[in-house]
Amino acid sequence: MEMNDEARSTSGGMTALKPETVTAVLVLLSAVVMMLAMKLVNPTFGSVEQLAAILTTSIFLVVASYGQGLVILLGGIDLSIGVVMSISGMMIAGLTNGSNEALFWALPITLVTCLAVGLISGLGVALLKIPPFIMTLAMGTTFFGVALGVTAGSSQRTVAPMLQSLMSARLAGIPFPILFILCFLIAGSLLQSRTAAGRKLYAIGSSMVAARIVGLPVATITVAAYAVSGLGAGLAGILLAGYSSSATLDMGDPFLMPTIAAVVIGGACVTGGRGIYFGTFAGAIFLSVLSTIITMLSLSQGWRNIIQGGIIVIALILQTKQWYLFSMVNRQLTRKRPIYTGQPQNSET
Amino acid sequence: MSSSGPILQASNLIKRYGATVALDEVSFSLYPGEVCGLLGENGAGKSTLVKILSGIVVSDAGEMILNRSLYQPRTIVDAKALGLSTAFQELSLVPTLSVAVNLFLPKPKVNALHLVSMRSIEEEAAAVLNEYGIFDVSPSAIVADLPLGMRQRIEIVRAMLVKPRVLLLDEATAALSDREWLFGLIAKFIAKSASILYVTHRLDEVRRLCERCIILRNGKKVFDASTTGMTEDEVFSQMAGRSVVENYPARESTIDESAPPALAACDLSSTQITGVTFAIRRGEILGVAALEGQGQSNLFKTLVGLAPVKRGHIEVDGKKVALKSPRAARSAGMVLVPEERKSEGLFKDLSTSANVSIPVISRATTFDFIRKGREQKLVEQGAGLVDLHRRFLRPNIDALSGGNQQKAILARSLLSGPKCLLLFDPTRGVDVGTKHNIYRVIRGFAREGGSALFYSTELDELVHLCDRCIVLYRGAIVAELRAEELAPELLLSIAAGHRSQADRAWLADNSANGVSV
Amino acid sequence: MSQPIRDRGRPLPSSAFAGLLCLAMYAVYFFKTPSAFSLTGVTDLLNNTVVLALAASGLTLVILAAELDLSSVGVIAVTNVVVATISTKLPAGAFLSLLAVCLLGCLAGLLNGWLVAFLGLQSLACTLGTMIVCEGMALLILDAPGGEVDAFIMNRLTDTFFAVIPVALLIMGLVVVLWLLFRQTRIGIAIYAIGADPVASRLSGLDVRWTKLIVFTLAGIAYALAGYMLSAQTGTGDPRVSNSFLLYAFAAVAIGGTALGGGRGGVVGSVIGAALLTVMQKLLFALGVAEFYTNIFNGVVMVAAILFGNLSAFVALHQRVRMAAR
Amino acid sequence: MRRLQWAGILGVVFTCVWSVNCLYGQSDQKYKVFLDMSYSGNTWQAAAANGIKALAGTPPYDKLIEFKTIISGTDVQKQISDIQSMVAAGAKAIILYPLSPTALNRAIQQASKKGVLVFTYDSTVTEPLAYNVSNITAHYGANTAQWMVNKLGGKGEIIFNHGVAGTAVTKTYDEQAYAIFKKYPGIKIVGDFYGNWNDAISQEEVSKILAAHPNVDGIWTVDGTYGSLEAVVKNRPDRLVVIAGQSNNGYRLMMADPALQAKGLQGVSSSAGPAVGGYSFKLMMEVLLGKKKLTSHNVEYPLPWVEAKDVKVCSGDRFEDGCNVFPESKVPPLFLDTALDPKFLPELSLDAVQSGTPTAGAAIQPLPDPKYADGLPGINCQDCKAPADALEPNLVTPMPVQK
Repeated sequence: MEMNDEARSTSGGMTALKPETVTAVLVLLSAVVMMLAMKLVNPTFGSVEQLAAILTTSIFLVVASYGQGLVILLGGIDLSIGVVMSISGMMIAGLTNGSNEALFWALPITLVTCLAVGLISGLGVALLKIPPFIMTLAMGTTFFGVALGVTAGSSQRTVAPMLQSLMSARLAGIPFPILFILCFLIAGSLLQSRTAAGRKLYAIGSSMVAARIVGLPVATITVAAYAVSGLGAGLAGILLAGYSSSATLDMGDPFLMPTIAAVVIGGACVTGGRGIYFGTFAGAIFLSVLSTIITMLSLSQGWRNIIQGGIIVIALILQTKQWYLFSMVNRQLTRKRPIYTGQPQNSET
Repeated sequence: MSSSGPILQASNLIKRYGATVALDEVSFSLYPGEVCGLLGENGAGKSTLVKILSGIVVSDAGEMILNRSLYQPRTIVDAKALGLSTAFQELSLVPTLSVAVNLFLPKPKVNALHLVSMRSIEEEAAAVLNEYGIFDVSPSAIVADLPLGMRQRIEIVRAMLVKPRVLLLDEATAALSDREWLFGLIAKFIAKSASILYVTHRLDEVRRLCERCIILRNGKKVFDASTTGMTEDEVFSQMAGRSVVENYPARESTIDESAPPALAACDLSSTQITGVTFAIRRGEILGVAALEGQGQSNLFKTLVGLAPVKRGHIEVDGKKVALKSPRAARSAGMVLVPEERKSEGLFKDLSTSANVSIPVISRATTFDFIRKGREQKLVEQGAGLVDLHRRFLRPNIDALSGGNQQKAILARSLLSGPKCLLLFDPTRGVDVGTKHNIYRVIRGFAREGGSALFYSTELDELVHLCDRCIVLYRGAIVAELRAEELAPELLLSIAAGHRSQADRAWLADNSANGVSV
Repeated sequence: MSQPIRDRGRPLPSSAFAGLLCLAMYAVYFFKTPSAFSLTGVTDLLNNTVVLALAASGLTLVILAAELDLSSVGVIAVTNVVVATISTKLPAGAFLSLLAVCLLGCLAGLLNGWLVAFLGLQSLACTLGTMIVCEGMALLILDAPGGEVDAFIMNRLTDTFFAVIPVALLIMGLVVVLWLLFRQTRIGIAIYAIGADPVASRLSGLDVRWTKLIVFTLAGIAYALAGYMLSAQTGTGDPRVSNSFLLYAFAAVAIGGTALGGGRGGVVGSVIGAALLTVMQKLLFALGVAEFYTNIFNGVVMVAAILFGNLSAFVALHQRVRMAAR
Repeated sequence: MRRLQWAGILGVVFTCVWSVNCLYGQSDQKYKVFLDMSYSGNTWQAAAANGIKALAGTPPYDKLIEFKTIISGTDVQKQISDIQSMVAAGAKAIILYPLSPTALNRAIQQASKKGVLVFTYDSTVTEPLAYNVSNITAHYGANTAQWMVNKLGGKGEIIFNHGVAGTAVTKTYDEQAYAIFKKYPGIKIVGDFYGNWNDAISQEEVSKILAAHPNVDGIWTVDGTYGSLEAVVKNRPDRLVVIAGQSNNGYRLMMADPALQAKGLQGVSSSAGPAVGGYSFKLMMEVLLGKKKLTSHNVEYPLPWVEAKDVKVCSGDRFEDGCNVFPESKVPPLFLDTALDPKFLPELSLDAVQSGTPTAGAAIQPLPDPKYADGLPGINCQDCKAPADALEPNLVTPMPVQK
């Protein structure tokens, strides 16, 4: 591992040229490429309206995968996101029940509930040392049971019209959801990469042991991360309810796997410590473009799956190669070699 | 010996990483029965050379000849098969496996059914360990539970086990406190007209073991000859490319007797330590001498709340404190510089500056948002304390050399303004220049009225740096020596349990008269 | 996943606890519904267990090597539909379809292994990809539930062996025995090693990549067998395998005391975990828990099992440290 | 610590034993009847289950049977295991939503051997020992597709919203609908997706397709109809579509809304309704109590068929004198009006199908003789022949294909 420090000094640390950023940009690019390719096949594709539609519908994934990203940054995972989304949707619909006034107390109640679910997961992981996989899975099933007991599984009343109109509103011609995504992206990135708490999160994800020795509030931060994940899922659920103006208990389920995929495609390391929200965002956009494209070429579900899965894998391969090149550029080859860091990246020697 | 040709001959080895030349046309040869030292500051290319020789990386150019045949190892296994084996600095033992299994990896003996019988390999391992003079570890012990030094011994044994013609010892004594054991083995080993390439930072070892030594600087070979008759400074200047005049900083009586001790352990007991009692005054550096596995690591862990206190208590500034966690310890003013830098010290995914500022990052924030400028100031202030060059601050910390990493960790520890530094072997695997640097930092810290608990595997450091020194044996303090009593042989013999507190005076006299023990 | 600072317990206690808990549940279940305490009753129970047990065993290997694998569901779906389509058409369909299925699993595993070990992809993501692809293939082979499974597979494999011992039990026993042998082989040891510390493993001369390739391949085969047993039980093909199955497989592994971080655990625990999860369903039913509470109980029991597992691992650690101390 | 574990185990055992004893209280001579439902979070499933529960609690059944609900989720294996459990628990009759037409056959055989009566609802099994009650045989696909074609005058762009991939229902309906659309060269399917009978997904997908094909004229759905229509209303409010599908209250109200009709909305609400569950249950009970003998094991539940002109808003919370939709204020838009069935299930009220509580004062009314269904091989029978007109509409008269 020893090399000339002079050489090393040029390597991009936490600077603009973070490898994560490059990955994210690359992922976005590949999304664009896919769309261009699609446009060749079918010229009607890729109109402004359609881009708007794609972005609008990607909002749920973009929001929900934020928390997933934070949790994965800690080397954990959150499998309760789908359920939490459903619950929050059900709650906001049930509580507002078509009246705008109700929103003002219904929103906080809903969000707090979702936060609480995440909080419990976090406590289980941080204090009881239960593997995140199991803890969140268990919380998911548990709270699904609770929701089922409360609602008997039947759908909820219409969501407050304000929320509905919000999702279809346009500001200066730009659909509100897109603006929302941008704000969320900026806010999320700032919170994750520019705050002390975020910094500590990275540190803990990077080395739990060192973090404890340095005296970081490991438990607190962990719990917080899961809580935020619950909160994010809750927000996504509210948006989803607003979008589809009603809520069912299974509407969140299709979003769980994509949140994980988005984070990892975005270049995060499932073992923690590495990854930025911009990457997750890119991953989410990538996935929703992909799904649109797959809808466009009308195929049997079998082929749709094969293409979707295949493209995900290809994206990952490209990403890895990019890692490889990038590390060449940064003259960090040795440190990227699996035998020194155990990182899978560019294990070819 | 040189009558017979070289065992290993390397010519014009070149290794580039991107645009960096890590190894630049290095040629050398090893002769049967010799121990050849390989010196150089961190980043001089020692490790790269070791990697090439041991088959981890392939050189970009140049060729090697081992036993008169072309030597092009692609893997570590190749290298071993061809007769060259390596004991690595960053230990290559698998922590969750038993000593026995580790000894025989990658291919432990199998029976007719191609199964590995634990019993038989453990018996075999026991035999091997005895043969190599390791008696105090059971072959079935899990490596992770062993002290670092013991792991290093096993690492070395494993390297020797395959009876190589050439043995690479990379910082073999970094964590080893009883070096005589190794030197004994080396003598036996080279007697069989095999040869050793001995990578180290410790000059005294080179003097003692090596007829010849090679010095690398910035990837180039700058010296290849006998070191006998060279002064340390000459060697250092060869390594550093500048003359390294400084030595251990002079002791100053900065100890504040009036104030209550900054840190005191009262009859402290925890796992592996029993009834430890000591007090560190303000401005005092208290040394800890011990062979590995005498509980020193648990002592340190206990003092920062990483291990639970079983009996007794800890006092800070004369007040009794309960240290439940490192967090509590830190707020009580105690900061640990941990044993295993890589796993316990570094945040490998973070930049150096982030690594330095992390414990105090909240000082550089408004509404928890980090103010780059203020963080930068903090970091530079910290870096200043350990004079870590600012160009190392931007890159990820694991791109730095061991020495600079250690500086960064020191900077981090000092930034949070501790009352008492707990330094666990802070100079391990660090080049000479940085070492002196670290000594100065510690002494400076004491001068400012801080106090330090300092454990080192290098007795010299204890002797020259500490104001007082306690000796741990089997988890208990067996001796406490004042600065003027300190002498390496004495420390060693007490640490090894040969002498008790009783004949301390006698020893002091003898060692004073220079009679070796 | 991230480990606490000195969490290095041996897996045995936690899986042992799972075993005890499992036995307790069995006892209560049989006590509650005596009618189930018959050879057929037990056989049914074990038939329900064996699929999950096989899948979990495969997954365990991967997790031991500190990787993750989501592809199990996909592989099971494919193999299931394949058996349902070919087993009745071929002569000696039972055997040939078994071969075909193993081949499929092997291929899927090789693909995963290659992607992870040689291209260095993150296992979680790329096995998600392969899972989706496999499910797609299943849908191509069979676009709706149907097809039929060879009578031999259907009847023999779900029946008892000479009316004494359920075939499912034999299979699980076989898996356990094979594992106990396998973990003593060099590869077995290597798996634990690379799971615990890939760097050190590479430095001590182990071939991390090949080991991972082997691990994924074996896992693939295990999933394939799981699919085969599923077909035996359902007697038909269904291109959709519920994702809850995947989560249960992971739960079984974790409850069995295998660290999701790798390097610690074993297949025996996972089989026990599978048994526990299966009997838990039955037990909740037997106890007449209202339908939506079953979800809640599921969650709680999982956490409890892990929790006690942790406790015992913790105990084990401290005993060992004490031993090491003297 | 060791002790702690033991404590844990004993704790588990004791709690179990204790709860056993608590639950062993009631064991009188009631029929044990089980409902094995599929995934529980889904509105349709919930409504069906609630209807059945309510009926089970309605006199005289409340006295006659001991009723228990089990959720098998989406896991066939679990459903098999659950059926076995129910048989072991001494079930007299089981009504279930089968997750696979074939996978349960053996479990059902085992049950029948023990004299357990097995009925399915909505989805079917090929096992002749079980009774299928469903309208999968009622040509939904053909009828709705033909209806759309007629409304579109045989030409136009349409979006095809499949249900859940890999299910028998989806396969059957898709076949029929495709067969019809193919007949008319003017009809172009510009986008198709698998909406998983889920309104949120359907809405997302439709709005994406709309963006690419701005002049879509029709949407064919099985479920997720409300979502699909929402997408159109939100993205193209001034030009609506011809649409066929579910019976969500919101959807029916929109269908009947003159303002929307003026913008070109024409809809039919016809998908299988949750009431089929209640119907199947009553039928099963009559068979169980020996009041009826079924001559075939396939019973067809009549296909609901409500067009805009048929929509009639109710005042009360039942479907009386021909009304078939509730005012917006009364129920969620996704509420399935076909959860109620004035003809066969007069016992059920709005509250009953929403919460599963029996309607006060209601008593079970006898059913008329059922209509038996034709066989569809692989769907509700193993080796039978599908009727020749399996792909033809039987409610709508096809318009001529203009060449």
